[in-house]
Amino acid sequence: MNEKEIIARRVALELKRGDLVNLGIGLPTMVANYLPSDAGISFQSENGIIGMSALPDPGLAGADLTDAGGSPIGALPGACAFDSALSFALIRGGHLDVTVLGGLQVDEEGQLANWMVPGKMVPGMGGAMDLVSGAKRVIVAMTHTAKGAPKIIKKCTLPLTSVRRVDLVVTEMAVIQPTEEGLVLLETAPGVTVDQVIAASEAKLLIPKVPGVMGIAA
Amino acid sequence: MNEKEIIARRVALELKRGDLVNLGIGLPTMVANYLPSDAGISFQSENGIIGMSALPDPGLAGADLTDAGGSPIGALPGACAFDSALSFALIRGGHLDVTVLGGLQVDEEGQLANWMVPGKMVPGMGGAMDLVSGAKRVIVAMTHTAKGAPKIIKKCTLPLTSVRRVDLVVTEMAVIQPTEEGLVLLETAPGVTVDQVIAASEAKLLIPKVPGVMGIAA
Amino acid sequence: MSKVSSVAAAVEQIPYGAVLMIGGFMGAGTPPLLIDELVRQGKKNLTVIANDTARPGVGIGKLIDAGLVKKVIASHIGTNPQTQKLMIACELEVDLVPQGTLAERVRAGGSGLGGVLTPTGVGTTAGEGKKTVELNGTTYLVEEAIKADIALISARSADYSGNLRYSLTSRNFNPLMALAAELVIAEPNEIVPIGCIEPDAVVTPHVLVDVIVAKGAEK
Amino acid sequence: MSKVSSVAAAVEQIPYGAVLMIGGFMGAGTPPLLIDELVRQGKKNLTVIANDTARPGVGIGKLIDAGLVKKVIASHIGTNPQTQKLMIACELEVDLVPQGTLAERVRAGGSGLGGVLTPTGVGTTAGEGKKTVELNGTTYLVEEAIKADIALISARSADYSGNLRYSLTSRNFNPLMALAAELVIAEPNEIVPIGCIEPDAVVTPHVLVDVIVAKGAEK
Repeated sequence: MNEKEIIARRVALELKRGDLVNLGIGLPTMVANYLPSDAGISFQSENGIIGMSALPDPGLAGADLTDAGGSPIGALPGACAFDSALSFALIRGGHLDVTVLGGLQVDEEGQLANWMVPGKMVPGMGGAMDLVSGAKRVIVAMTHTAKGAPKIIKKCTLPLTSVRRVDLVVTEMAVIQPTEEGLVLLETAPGVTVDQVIAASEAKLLIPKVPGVMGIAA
Repeated sequence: MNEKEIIARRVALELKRGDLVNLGIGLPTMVANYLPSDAGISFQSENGIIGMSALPDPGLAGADLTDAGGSPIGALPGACAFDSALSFALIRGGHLDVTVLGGLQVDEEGQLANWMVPGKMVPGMGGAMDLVSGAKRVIVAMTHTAKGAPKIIKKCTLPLTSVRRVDLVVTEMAVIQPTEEGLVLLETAPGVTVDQVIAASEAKLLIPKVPGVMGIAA
Repeated sequence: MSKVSSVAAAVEQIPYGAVLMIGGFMGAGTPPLLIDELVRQGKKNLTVIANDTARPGVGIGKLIDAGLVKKVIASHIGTNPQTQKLMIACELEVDLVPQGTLAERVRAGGSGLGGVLTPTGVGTTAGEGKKTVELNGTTYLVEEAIKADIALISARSADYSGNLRYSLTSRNFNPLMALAAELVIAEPNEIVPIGCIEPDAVVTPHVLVDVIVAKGAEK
Repeated sequence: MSKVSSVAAAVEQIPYGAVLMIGGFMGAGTPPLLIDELVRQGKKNLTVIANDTARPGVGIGKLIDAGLVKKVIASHIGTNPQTQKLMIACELEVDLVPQGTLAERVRAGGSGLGGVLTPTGVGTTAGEGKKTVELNGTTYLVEEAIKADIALISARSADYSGNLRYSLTSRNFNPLMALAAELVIAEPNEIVPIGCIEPDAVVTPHVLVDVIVAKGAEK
């Protein structure tokens, strides 16, 4: 099981029946693979649909039904389509239960930077700023380090996505909950020690007496 | 021909092919009666439809298709329905070519009061404030006086509907165009003299050398 | 878990003194069964946010007749003499809002916006006491978002998940109010199986609807 | 007078240096014939307001490839390396706007609102230099309305009067942009007789649409 799969399987456990969920492009999209089809979770794509599904077969694509990355998708019974204003009314208005996004940095205040590296990569924020400002729960799904450098740091050096504190950070090494007091190490991945997580993080981590072992969806 | 009919027939001449028009409840609604069916004018009702028509027969009413007064109406081919936000986006956003409204007072600055008489009648502004603020042309259709008292006055004493200067005032006696310089008497009704109009108005009227005679739609 | 509920059970969830948004325009698009049940259960001290109070005996007018309403936020009450009479007698508080502004305030409340900037009402009594913002030489009123505890809306069709579509001028404020309340109770003319409203025809996404009332429902 | 026009004649109306809104999201819902014709006619110095610039060779990406664009106002350019390359070389000005904010700014421009108050972007670079308004202890950015000279939109169906309906995720920014430009040019997949789109299915009212392009049109 590779890093991304560990992360996606753990995030899947956070989603509850009835939730409206937005999965970011890339790693977060994998989360849907680890949910049973009868999980009762609705997925929104910010380009204007609730009820998206994986394309059952490449031959069954339609040009007018795509995900936020422009790839063809399918629709489940009960799917509904809408314009970009309503799509973000749902996101900003507190109707979205969970957003799962990638991250470049998360800091001790729980703030996220995930949309640009000045001078190097300026893709634009797309929907990320609205998603982080507006979703009821924000889950960051990212690798714990990038080329060996910590991504969980004291203070974000990259431009922030939002000043809002995210709710949970899931990496291949740990589950971390940002709180008013700081970053709480909730769980470590199977085979990973608390000391290893601390060593791979620049930010100070608050360690409960007994951190749990990270669950992983079947 | 009664006062209201004279007013409605004159206002009808102001509407051009391709116009989107909103007619207020009451007298303004009568304007539609004096337009040929092939006039190429679209009517909007602010409760959410373009393409309304008179009900062809009382037996053909539907509870879900009403005008802004709650009375059943019909729909023409090409009619479209929308919510109140889009309805007022059309009104406020400059997409409405003409609004025809009743009036209680119009003053020398061309400002209109038409939505309340403090202590006596407080119906609410409904859509009037948006209509007067947003329509490309505002035509006030009203009787020249109320129980003998002038309604075209120096300065509105009733609460304003908008600070915007209206574009035309049509009464049973005259057609008056508010301008930056003041109220210009454009036309007098057949059989009505300039002096009679002046006597029935409190506001100062600017009199061109030869005011026209008021046209009246067939 | 099914969202379908009896009218009675749905209205039992509404506390005395609730802030309600109620769809409709002069009665068209106002949920009839929910209104009658509010009267039957005698839910008092309501604040009603709606376009108008219709006429006595019609739509929201029935709530006024029954003396259940403490405060009305509306654009127009001129067609209901009873509303005006109670207002003048100071037995009913009435807050009048331009219709387009009311629509935007409800939409903003449901969309996570703090409010909108509108030219409507500048320089009139509707602008009194409100913040203004100047942009490019134009003055706009800051019109604040508005929300409610509960929205009562009507629809042409619902599917069992809660997707809604509307009919003609009965649409009016209903889709906006479906965004702007903690609890959304919808009264459709019909309930159809999930998948029977095509995605493009859905106006209100199912995730916004909490309860669907049906005449014969058991609960 | 018919609104139907050939693609070539419609694009001839677009001046060099025009400010264009173009519907679509990663190419889906971007009018394909209008884009190709803009390239064929070599309309230069365009300002493009759109969600994204898709990919090289796709949708708005074709305008970037052809060097026709002077400025882009968009939420995302990460999928188009050519856009990023030109931006870094200072040959293309790029103004990045959060996607939900872009949608609201376009909608506000078309709705006569001066702008909206949004919490999105407060405390980030997206909020730099912008006015703020405090309401009930929350800080909101004042995000100003935006308009265009011309909107190029795609639709699933038009009737001959210009009523439009859209298809699935190709809807995206199209109905918003139809509100917000002086001239609206629509490219539908099909044109049907007036009266053949039921009133409730119309998303963009015909009064907003000035030109309907069709492949075989004479003019």
